[in-house]
Amino acid sequence: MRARVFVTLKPSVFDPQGTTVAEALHTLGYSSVADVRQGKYFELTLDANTPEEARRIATEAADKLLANPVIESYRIEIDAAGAPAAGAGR
Amino acid sequence: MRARVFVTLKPSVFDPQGTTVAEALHTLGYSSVADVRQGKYFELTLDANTPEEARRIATEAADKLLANPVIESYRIEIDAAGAPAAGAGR
Amino acid sequence: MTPDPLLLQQHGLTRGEYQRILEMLGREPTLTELGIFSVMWSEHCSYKSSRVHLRKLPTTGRRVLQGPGENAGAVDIGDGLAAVFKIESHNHPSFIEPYQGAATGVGGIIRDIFTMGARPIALLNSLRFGSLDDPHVRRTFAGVVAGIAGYGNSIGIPTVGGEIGFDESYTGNPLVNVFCLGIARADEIVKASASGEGNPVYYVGARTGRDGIHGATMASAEFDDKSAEKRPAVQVGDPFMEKLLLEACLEVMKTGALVGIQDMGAAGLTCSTCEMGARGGAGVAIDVSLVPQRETGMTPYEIMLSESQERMLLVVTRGREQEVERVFEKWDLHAVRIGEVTTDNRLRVQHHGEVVADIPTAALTDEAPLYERPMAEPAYLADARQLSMQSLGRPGRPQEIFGRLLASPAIASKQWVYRQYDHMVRTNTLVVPGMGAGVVRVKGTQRALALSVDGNGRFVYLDPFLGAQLAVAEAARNVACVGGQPIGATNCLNFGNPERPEIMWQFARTVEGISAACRALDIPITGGNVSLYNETDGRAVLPTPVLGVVGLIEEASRIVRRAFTSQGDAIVLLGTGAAELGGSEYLKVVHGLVRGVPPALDLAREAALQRLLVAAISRAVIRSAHDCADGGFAVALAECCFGTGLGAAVDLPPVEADAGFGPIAALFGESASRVIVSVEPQRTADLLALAADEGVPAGVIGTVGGERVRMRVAGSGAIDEPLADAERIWSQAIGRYFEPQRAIA
Amino acid sequence: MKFAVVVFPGSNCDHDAYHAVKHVLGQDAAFVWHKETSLGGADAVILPGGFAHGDYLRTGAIARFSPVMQAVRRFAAAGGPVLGICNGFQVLLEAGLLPGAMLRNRSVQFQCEHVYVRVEQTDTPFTLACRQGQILRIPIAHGEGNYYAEPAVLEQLERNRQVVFRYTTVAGAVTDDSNPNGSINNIAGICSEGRNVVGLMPHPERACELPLGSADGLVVLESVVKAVTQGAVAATR
Ligand SMILES: Nc1ncnc2c1ncn2[C@@H]1O[C@H](COP(=O)(O)OP(=O)(O)O)[C@@H](O)[C@H]1O
Ligand SMILES: [Mg+2]
Repeated sequence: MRARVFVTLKPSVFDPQGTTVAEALHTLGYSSVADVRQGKYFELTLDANTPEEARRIATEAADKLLANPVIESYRIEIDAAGAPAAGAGR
Repeated sequence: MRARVFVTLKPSVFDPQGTTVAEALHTLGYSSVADVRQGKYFELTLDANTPEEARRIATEAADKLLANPVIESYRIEIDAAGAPAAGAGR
Repeated sequence: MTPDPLLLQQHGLTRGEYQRILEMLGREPTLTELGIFSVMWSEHCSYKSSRVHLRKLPTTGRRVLQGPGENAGAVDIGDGLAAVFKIESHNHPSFIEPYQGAATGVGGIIRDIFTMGARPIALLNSLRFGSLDDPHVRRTFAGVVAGIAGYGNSIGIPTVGGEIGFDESYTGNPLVNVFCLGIARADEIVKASASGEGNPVYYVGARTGRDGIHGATMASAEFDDKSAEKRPAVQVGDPFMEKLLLEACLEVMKTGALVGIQDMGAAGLTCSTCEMGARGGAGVAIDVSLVPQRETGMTPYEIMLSESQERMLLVVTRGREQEVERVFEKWDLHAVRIGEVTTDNRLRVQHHGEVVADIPTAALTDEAPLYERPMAEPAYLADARQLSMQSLGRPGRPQEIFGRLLASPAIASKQWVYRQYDHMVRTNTLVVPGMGAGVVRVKGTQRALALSVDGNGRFVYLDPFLGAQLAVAEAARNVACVGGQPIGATNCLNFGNPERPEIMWQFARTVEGISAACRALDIPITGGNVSLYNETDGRAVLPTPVLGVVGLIEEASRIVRRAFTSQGDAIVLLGTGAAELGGSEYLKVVHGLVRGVPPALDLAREAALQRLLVAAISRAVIRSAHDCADGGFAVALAECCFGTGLGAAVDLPPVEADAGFGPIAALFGESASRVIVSVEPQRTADLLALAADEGVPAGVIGTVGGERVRMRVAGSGAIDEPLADAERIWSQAIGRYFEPQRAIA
Repeated sequence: MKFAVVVFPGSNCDHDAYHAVKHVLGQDAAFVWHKETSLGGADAVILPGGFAHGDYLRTGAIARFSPVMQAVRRFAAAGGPVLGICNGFQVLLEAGLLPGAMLRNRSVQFQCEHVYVRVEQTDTPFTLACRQGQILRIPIAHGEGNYYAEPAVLEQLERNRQVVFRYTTVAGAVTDDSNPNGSINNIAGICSEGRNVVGLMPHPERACELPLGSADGLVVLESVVKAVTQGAVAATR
């Protein structure tokens, strides 16, 4: 089973990387991009029997390790099929 | 409109960060986590009229800047509502 | 039998070479064996085109503890210590993926140093790119710098110097050469050889993946459509793993249980096994199914050829395995026994008990093909060496030229670059980047080491023999300018396709030039690296030898830097200028030309100049020293002022040149063997006397102080500019190309 | 007195800290491997700079789980002086021994250079020997030193005088130009409520000998020697 964890800086926290990306996109002529926020993305391959169990493990992992609650929040998606989630784009 | 871009290392590319995170999770007792891959996650707030236009801009941004095609691949989700979507993209 | 031509081509082997393989084995090679021969007989591993020439280099000297042939060279620096150093290129990988290519280049050279039993204490790099006006070049440049920083910083080895050059010929082929220096006890240098029948062979470090398996060796019946997706050529560096390996290996060496060690660099497991066997006059038998693997279903072929980073091969004394294993466990590394040393001088590879390769190690090393490739003087030379002053039009205004040169990326401050490098970690750095040759103290002694890497592709393009000598002279002079006595050198030779006779000619003349200069200056070459096939679409890079020179400073407290220190000091010019604008930065920037003949070099006079510098600095006669290189005297003088708040006023002796170019030549010509020093007025006579003893021309040309940089030539005003203005141009030029910030992590 | 210099896998300024306390200050010092559960009777603890666990995931994120951190926590709770330098500061933040978090430098680049910091408080064991408002020239070397704390936490830090070092100009002015990384309120270093745990991004151990460009950092280490030998600070064992 696969869990996907998205970690982003809280909205109130300044994001130097996102800001840099936004500036670079503006320089490249993409003025329609108003804002960019950069975060982290984790794909966990898990040995779990149910999606619920997978979510529980991923949540604990995020709470303890993957996210820093002072500045970050996270979101979890469970992919029971286990197919590679990203990388399918191209 | 919001575009979410997930950038991950191609499956065959070594991911030292993910490996280290997986080892840390094992040390913390999460032996059911078989593997971790770490990627980047971008939220672009866009000024676009249609989801198609948003996707086009995000794709160009990913090709030119957000992803390194030599080692990374990416996936894009468009969220027309602009609210952080949960669950699968469109 | 006739081999499949496609298979041979994919393995980069000629028919003749294949024939030799058949003779050596007495049978047809297996696919794994073909792969092994292919990488070991590649230019990169066998030096088949260059070896006959490299033999000419002087490699011995009273301080040399280890010349070429091991992972790195070593020289005696006193106090029972050795300086272990080498330079390595990572050009091609850095073009494909700048960050990872440069990062893994740093990782590779660091492994070469610590496998010798030395603790790495300093890094330098020499970089070449196309024009920064090209956005793609900017990305490459930023990526390479970030990659060097990313790896070196996190492993905790300071980057204390380097150099960067620009020329269109490097656009599709940047050069990334990395130098590393370490310190070992002279009597504890570790060799990369396997010996002692039955001694176990261990594998330690990162698991093996399909990364780095050479594109040319990829196709075969076993590979499928998805090959491209499965086998990226790009290797990803893991500096954290390397840091663990570094500490663990140095600790293992202290146990005395180690027989030999080598890192798995180019050609990975193949190269390390057969080279260790060949050096130790032994054989090595391994079972690749025991190799820790990152991916499933890897074939023996893939395991043997993988270039996954951060892996080491060790031979351990039988019976002492546990001591070694325990150290690795401490560092959370798992050392795996994959085979043993044999007496039959063969490399024998098994896979789940089945023999997949069985080759005499000598066939892969000493008996690998050697070529005396044809050489021919390049056709471009006759014309390119012509430079007529008349054709340049009326000489421009020196002040305006001065500004343009200060803004030229080759000359401008590299702070944008070295600010990203941790240059202070380990608390040894006495001279930081931007202040001359890098200087690191040797803790526990009074001594320090001065390090410089230099090379000028334009000079070598216009005259390889002379250009190479100038590179040696410049690197050694930079070291002497901080007070270092040059005691050893390493070199990285970056050239185009050796199968073209003109390239081979450039190469051979370059090696002769390095040899001549190293002999005259008494600097042995203890190792180096050759990088050939640096070309895109049939256009080669400028022939670019990079020299890395190590200088010994007996009294670390006596060093000087490039910067002026005191208002009112006398400015003395050592050496003399001539009408030498050939190959200069001035010609390139102002006229867009790479032409003429490079500045003349009198090696005896250069040696005298360097002796003078070392003597004057060790006796505390001078307070600063800086050599005149790119941009000539004018740029060098300005650099002496930058960062100090002290201006200068000088009057230069005249230089005779055609068409009214005298002042231009005096200010911007790049005549060799010239150094600007500052000296307390009362000590001027001492300096001039020392100079006279050595026969070095020397004259007081001006004074330190004021808020302007003022230069006259033979009494008439040429440049008069506020120091702050000049400094602003110089310090902001490179950063300007990157505004707003485009570096994406 | 005796210093413990904690070594995490990936620490790389451990030898520098050791050299400064042992060879420059002439005090006793010992490395403590991160798997140890005791600090070996040290009077003060240094968490050195570097890239613990490669700084993978986040700086300090994995190191905080090392066994030795239990001992550091106990030592700190008992009032013992703890200094986190650069990566060590980041570990202290992740471990919750100091409040706040680190963001990427606003330049989005690693930066190695000398900066000026002003000593804001002299009642911590690591600033005892400083003058209030003293300006120190000390190098930084980090990619993530952009200190952040939520508004309420920040207010509390300032109110409790827990901001120990601030980036300033050479003349001591707090300006945006003198802020190398974008840290909130120009914060370069802070202390715990109990004042015995101090973290800072600049590297005082790199500025202990004049030939290296500055000896201004020595006072930080001298302070704790003074504090310990005068009995002003000690872990209650
Ligand atoms: N790639 C680099 N890495 C580190 N330092 C560099 C690099 N390039 C240039 N520098 C530093 O910038 C300074 C100027 O470089 P250069 O013009 O080659 O100096 P010099 O004329 O003294 O040889 C030197 O002190 C050098 O160490
Ligand atoms: Mg130079």
